[in-house]
Amino acid sequence: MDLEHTPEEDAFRKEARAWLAAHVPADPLPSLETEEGFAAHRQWEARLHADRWSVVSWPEEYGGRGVDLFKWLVFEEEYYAAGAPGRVSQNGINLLAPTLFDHGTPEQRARVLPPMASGDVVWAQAWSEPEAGSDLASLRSRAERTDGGWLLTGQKTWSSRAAFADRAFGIFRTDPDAPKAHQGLTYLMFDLRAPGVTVRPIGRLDGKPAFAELFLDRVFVPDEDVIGQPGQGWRIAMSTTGNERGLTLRSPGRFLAAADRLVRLWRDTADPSDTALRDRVADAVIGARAYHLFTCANASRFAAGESIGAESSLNKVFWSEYDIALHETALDLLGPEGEVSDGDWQEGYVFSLAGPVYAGTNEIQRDIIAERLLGLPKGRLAR
Amino acid sequence: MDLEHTPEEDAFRKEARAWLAAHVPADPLPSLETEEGFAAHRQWEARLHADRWSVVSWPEEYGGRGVDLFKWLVFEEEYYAAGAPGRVSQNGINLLAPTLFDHGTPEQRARVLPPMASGDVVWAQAWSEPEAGSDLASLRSRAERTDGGWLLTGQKTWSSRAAFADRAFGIFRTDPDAPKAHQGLTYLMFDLRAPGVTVRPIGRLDGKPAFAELFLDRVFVPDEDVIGQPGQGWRIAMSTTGNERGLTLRSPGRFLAAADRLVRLWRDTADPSDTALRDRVADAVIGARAYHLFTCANASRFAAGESIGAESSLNKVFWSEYDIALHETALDLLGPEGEVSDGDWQEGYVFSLAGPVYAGTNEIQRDIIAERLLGLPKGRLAR
Amino acid sequence: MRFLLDDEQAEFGRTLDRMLSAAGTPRVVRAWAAGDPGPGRALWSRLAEAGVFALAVPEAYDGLGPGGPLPVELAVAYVELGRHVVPGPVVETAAAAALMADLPAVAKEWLPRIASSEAVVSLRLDEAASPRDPYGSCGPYALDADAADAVFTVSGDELRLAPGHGPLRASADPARRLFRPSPGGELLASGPVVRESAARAAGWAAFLTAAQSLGVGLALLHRTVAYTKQRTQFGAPIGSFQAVKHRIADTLLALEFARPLLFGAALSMAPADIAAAKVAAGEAAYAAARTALQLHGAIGYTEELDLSLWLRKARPLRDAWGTPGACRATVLDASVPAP
Amino acid sequence: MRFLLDDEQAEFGRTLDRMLSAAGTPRVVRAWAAGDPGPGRALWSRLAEAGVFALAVPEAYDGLGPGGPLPVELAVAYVELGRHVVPGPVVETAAAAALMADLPAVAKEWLPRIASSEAVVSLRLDEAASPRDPYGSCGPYALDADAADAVFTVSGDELRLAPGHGPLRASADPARRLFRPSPGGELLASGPVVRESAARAAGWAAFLTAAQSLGVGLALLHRTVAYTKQRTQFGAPIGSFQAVKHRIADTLLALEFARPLLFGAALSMAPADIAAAKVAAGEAAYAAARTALQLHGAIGYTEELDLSLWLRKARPLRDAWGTPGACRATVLDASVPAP
Repeated sequence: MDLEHTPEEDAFRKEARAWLAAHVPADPLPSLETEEGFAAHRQWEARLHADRWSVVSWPEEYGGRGVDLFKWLVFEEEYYAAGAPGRVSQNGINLLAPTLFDHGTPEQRARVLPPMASGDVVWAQAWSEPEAGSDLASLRSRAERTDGGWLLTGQKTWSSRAAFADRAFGIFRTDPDAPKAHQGLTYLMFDLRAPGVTVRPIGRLDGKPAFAELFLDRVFVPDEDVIGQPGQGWRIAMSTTGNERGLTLRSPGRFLAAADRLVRLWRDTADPSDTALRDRVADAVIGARAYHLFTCANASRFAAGESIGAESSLNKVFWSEYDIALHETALDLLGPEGEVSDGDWQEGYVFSLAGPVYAGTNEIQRDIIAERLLGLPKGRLAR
Repeated sequence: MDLEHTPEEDAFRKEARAWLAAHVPADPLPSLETEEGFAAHRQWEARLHADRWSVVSWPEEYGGRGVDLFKWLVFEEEYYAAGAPGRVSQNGINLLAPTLFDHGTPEQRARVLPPMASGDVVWAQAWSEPEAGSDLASLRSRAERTDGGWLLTGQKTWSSRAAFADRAFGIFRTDPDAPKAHQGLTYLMFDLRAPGVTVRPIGRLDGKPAFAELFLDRVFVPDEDVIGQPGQGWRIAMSTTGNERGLTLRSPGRFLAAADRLVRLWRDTADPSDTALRDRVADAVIGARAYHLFTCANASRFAAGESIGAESSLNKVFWSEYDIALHETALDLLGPEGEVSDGDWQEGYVFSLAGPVYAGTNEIQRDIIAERLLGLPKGRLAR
Repeated sequence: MRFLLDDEQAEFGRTLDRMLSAAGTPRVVRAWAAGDPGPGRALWSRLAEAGVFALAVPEAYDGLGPGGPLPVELAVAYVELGRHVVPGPVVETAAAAALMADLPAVAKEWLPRIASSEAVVSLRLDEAASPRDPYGSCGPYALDADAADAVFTVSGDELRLAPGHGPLRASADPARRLFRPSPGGELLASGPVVRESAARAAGWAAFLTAAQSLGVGLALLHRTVAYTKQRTQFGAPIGSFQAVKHRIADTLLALEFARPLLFGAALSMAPADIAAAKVAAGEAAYAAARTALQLHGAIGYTEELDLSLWLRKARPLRDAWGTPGACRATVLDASVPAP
Repeated sequence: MRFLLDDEQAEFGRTLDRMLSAAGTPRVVRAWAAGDPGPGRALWSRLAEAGVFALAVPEAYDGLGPGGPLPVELAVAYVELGRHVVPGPVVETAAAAALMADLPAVAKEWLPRIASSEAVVSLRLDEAASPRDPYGSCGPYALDADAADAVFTVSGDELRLAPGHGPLRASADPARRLFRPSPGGELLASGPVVRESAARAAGWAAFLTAAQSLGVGLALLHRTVAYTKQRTQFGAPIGSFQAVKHRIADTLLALEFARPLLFGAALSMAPADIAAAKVAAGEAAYAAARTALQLHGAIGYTEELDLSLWLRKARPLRDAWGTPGACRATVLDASVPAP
């Protein structure tokens, strides 16, 4: 049992650190949830990509460096410690790309991944529908067979990044007669600028258009943009939620850096004898370390050939609640400035508030933890 | 709107305070959950009764002073502020007596209440059964008709005070063929020393026999000890849970005094700049005040002729969780002595731990709050 | 003892509730947040007609209070202002009125105009109270200074009329428009009486903010109850899931135990009682916001839904005119049990 | 990086688990609590045969550690000691062993006997660490002094063998028998090396107590899961109610995020890492006890059920050899981010 890095990992860390020190913008970019900020973040993706830092864990042929999970963790630590910008391409990189690696064709990977890596094509997710939030199996938007492809009709919502993104991916009902709700769904990609697509940006709590509603009226999707077999959409979507993605959706580096920033804020602003605040700052430090080490253990299990399943629900509940607590502490440290909305902590706070809702509400994650990890009986009567 | 006391109330307070100052034992009595302590507390009840302080809210004919809820609240404030002993007769006074006032006959009241008031007869409750904890309607212990009365057979458990008490009350199944589980139950009183009764004391977490198992084998109960009509036991038991009893089960005076003791402990032992502990002590003060004022509001509603129902569930959840938090704070203030088991705080802590379980678990109370106070739908699928 | 609103007080609350429901405050709030105070000022006039601001003004200056402000009625009113997220410096205007009670020259000029809502005013305190700020209420900003007819500032023992203000600093709640008052300005009063008056004003501000918080929390709770009754997932209303029920039950619990603290504070206006009410109402309303957000899911996270008007207000009110930490300290300062 | 137990370490834990399951520790604990250490001492001998105490002793003194104690293996073992509530001064004996590593004369006399469990020893530190006690671990009592073959005390820079002890002070966990060591006694060592050794021993004690806590918490969780699967109320196993599920899920979550902190501390043995593990494991185990008590209902509240043996241990362990407050302070002391 060890936490040692190999000489290669240390060299990789050094290289990443040097590159980031030389390239991370001195001033923070504008919020990526604004048009101006989105463009600036897209440029940053191109800059990362030019030196092969945008998707380090991908194979080299798609723009990556083919590094393993441990080096990815190292990169993430350095990336966030350097105060580098948020990743506008994260929906594509974290959600679509793993699906393509597992279920896509070589042609799809060759066509889709390089422009994703360079930021030329930014992807939005299109999972939810107005009547299907947590209950994803009740999706209604449909894809109907047409010559050489499919026609999408329906409505998607809470599509993150869709206000300014280029393309989107999601699952659609292709067989309305399938015996069960989660059958007859198909995973596909479509163009947000295609005829028949109407994008209506939605302002989140702070007014920034972090997501959008998509109205789809017979939007043509060629067969080449279907991932896996038609009718297998549910299985494909689920198969990548419990694997590495559960681990990589929020990197520990992100929280280690945030906890460091919080400690700095505490030293700069707080009365060190105020133990009530001190304890909360300490809990943020402890939580970041716990999350980092928990991830190291799971990465070690992957490296040893094991897989994780429902454990990713532990991960999700932990980071989402941790993130809110950390930001609440920061706002309390800021005092009267905590209310002012134009700082990094405030933007991070608003962002964190969504954590317990998306990617499966924490209520559902706790059901999964209890039922699948501990074998408690499936719910029957609530009382 | 006011919180003023009348001159009569002030005079009553003064009288109670003077009496308590003169009579409260200088040294704490031994724990009432021991045989020695039980006897000492019974003597204390007799002392209270001798000067008509044991049941101030009862009519004079039964040993009380006929005071209203406001004066009862005043008495409780003075009682606990004076550091007077816990009430060994509380099961009888708080649970059985209200039932007798509402549903008993004049004969029963005349026979049962005076020796209850004097501590000559100490009552235990006998509600739960091994298979029926929260789900009281599933009781199995039965009472069978016999000449001039009933024969009790079955098993009761978690019978508080039963290790040393004289008599007990509970509900028993008299009609096993009743169409619904909560029908066919009868409320009755029985003698813990009667033939056929076996009392097996059970040690609670700290080993003290705070409750007992009762094994009942054809225990004779005369008709005169049935309260209300046979078959009406469930309705009678429930009718007194939502009324004043919800308010009087834990008097605010008790928590006001406990919070004062906690503040004193904090001033004596803590570093006043330790804001983490200070905040918890402050929350105990705030909570005691909130509980006191909440009770004043409800007492005012009673006085104005209103009744409260499911609101008593708010009360139950609040005081039970408050009591634990207060004692946890005290133990933390005590430092290494917090672990030592022979102090008042430690006894109070163990006692408090049972709060969220008995008198309807807090899980059930929260269901009641959500369904009856806010109209949320009765539980169906847990997911 | 009758620790209940009397019929007149209860009816006053219901009247305001009806009036504000009919007024459609969300539209007014959105205009206010966008820098158009017109609809808000019109609403203030109607509140003034209902007597809301006059409650904070003594009879001698065209108000309703025989001596000073009327705390119970003000609490009733401010719960409703919170329930309907009425925009503007509602707390600051009433606190300024309380500040002026012992400053006759200032009172004569301003109190009648405050009572009628002819004057909407804001307030900033600096070292307001002696020996220390008991609620942690001193801060750099004056709320809604751009829409106010006057901004009063207290620094040390000087009361001044601010000569202007700095640029807008956006709050997490866009309907709370923050400005730093410009330094200096006309000296309206000075001396120990200003310091004492400012300490009293800070108490009123904390108290009324607690009332506003309670109203915000109650509105969040009731919107969440309504939503979870009708929103269906997995074939059942989400309000039938026990996890949802229990979270809502805890939200109600915290609000219902904050309420008596508020009215208890109204009866004594003692700093420790105000501080207790401020902590409890502020934390309960913020918890209600977290619950509302979680149980509405993504739709709760949008500014489009009117829910956001309450959601965004809960946290700033938790800290405005009294932080939880400072208030807890004040609770204990007063709590010296007999030895 | 391979932040996983290797096969041998994992098998060591499983072996202890099997051995202790077969040993029926509840009976042993009850005897210990009643003042009969016989069955406990017999169990200690079997643990010594399995190598548990030798892990804390360097090879030079008949132990297993090449240099000093073996932290990963000790963590594995002490999780199992906690899981099976093994009674006695398990932490104190290992911490005393760590204390002696740099005190050759003492080591030579005691370490071989500790490794073999011929000597069961207790320990009390007073001003153990310099400049301050980083875990809040100094206290007046020596655990299980009556059953121990020796009680070591450190005061300032003096290590002594206590000449006796005061009367039993009952703990909330009767299996934790507390005694004040008598003052004075044979001086075994003195000087700065004692102070340094004591600080190191305090770290080991905090670390091993964290491991024990984690084991206690895991046992409480698994007993609660088993109970809620079979206990039926309202016609369904109570483990099917969502409120029960979520509380259990939160319990698992806290324990599973304390576990990597424990093994992370094993790899560094840095005070801040130990402190982090101590807070997390202690709080998680105490929360597991609260959950277990609530979900077992009244039956959980009895001393008759073996569950009580774990329930009563969780809170004392949360504070023993490291209070949450002191440990949080130590976490921050080490956390000085680069400017």
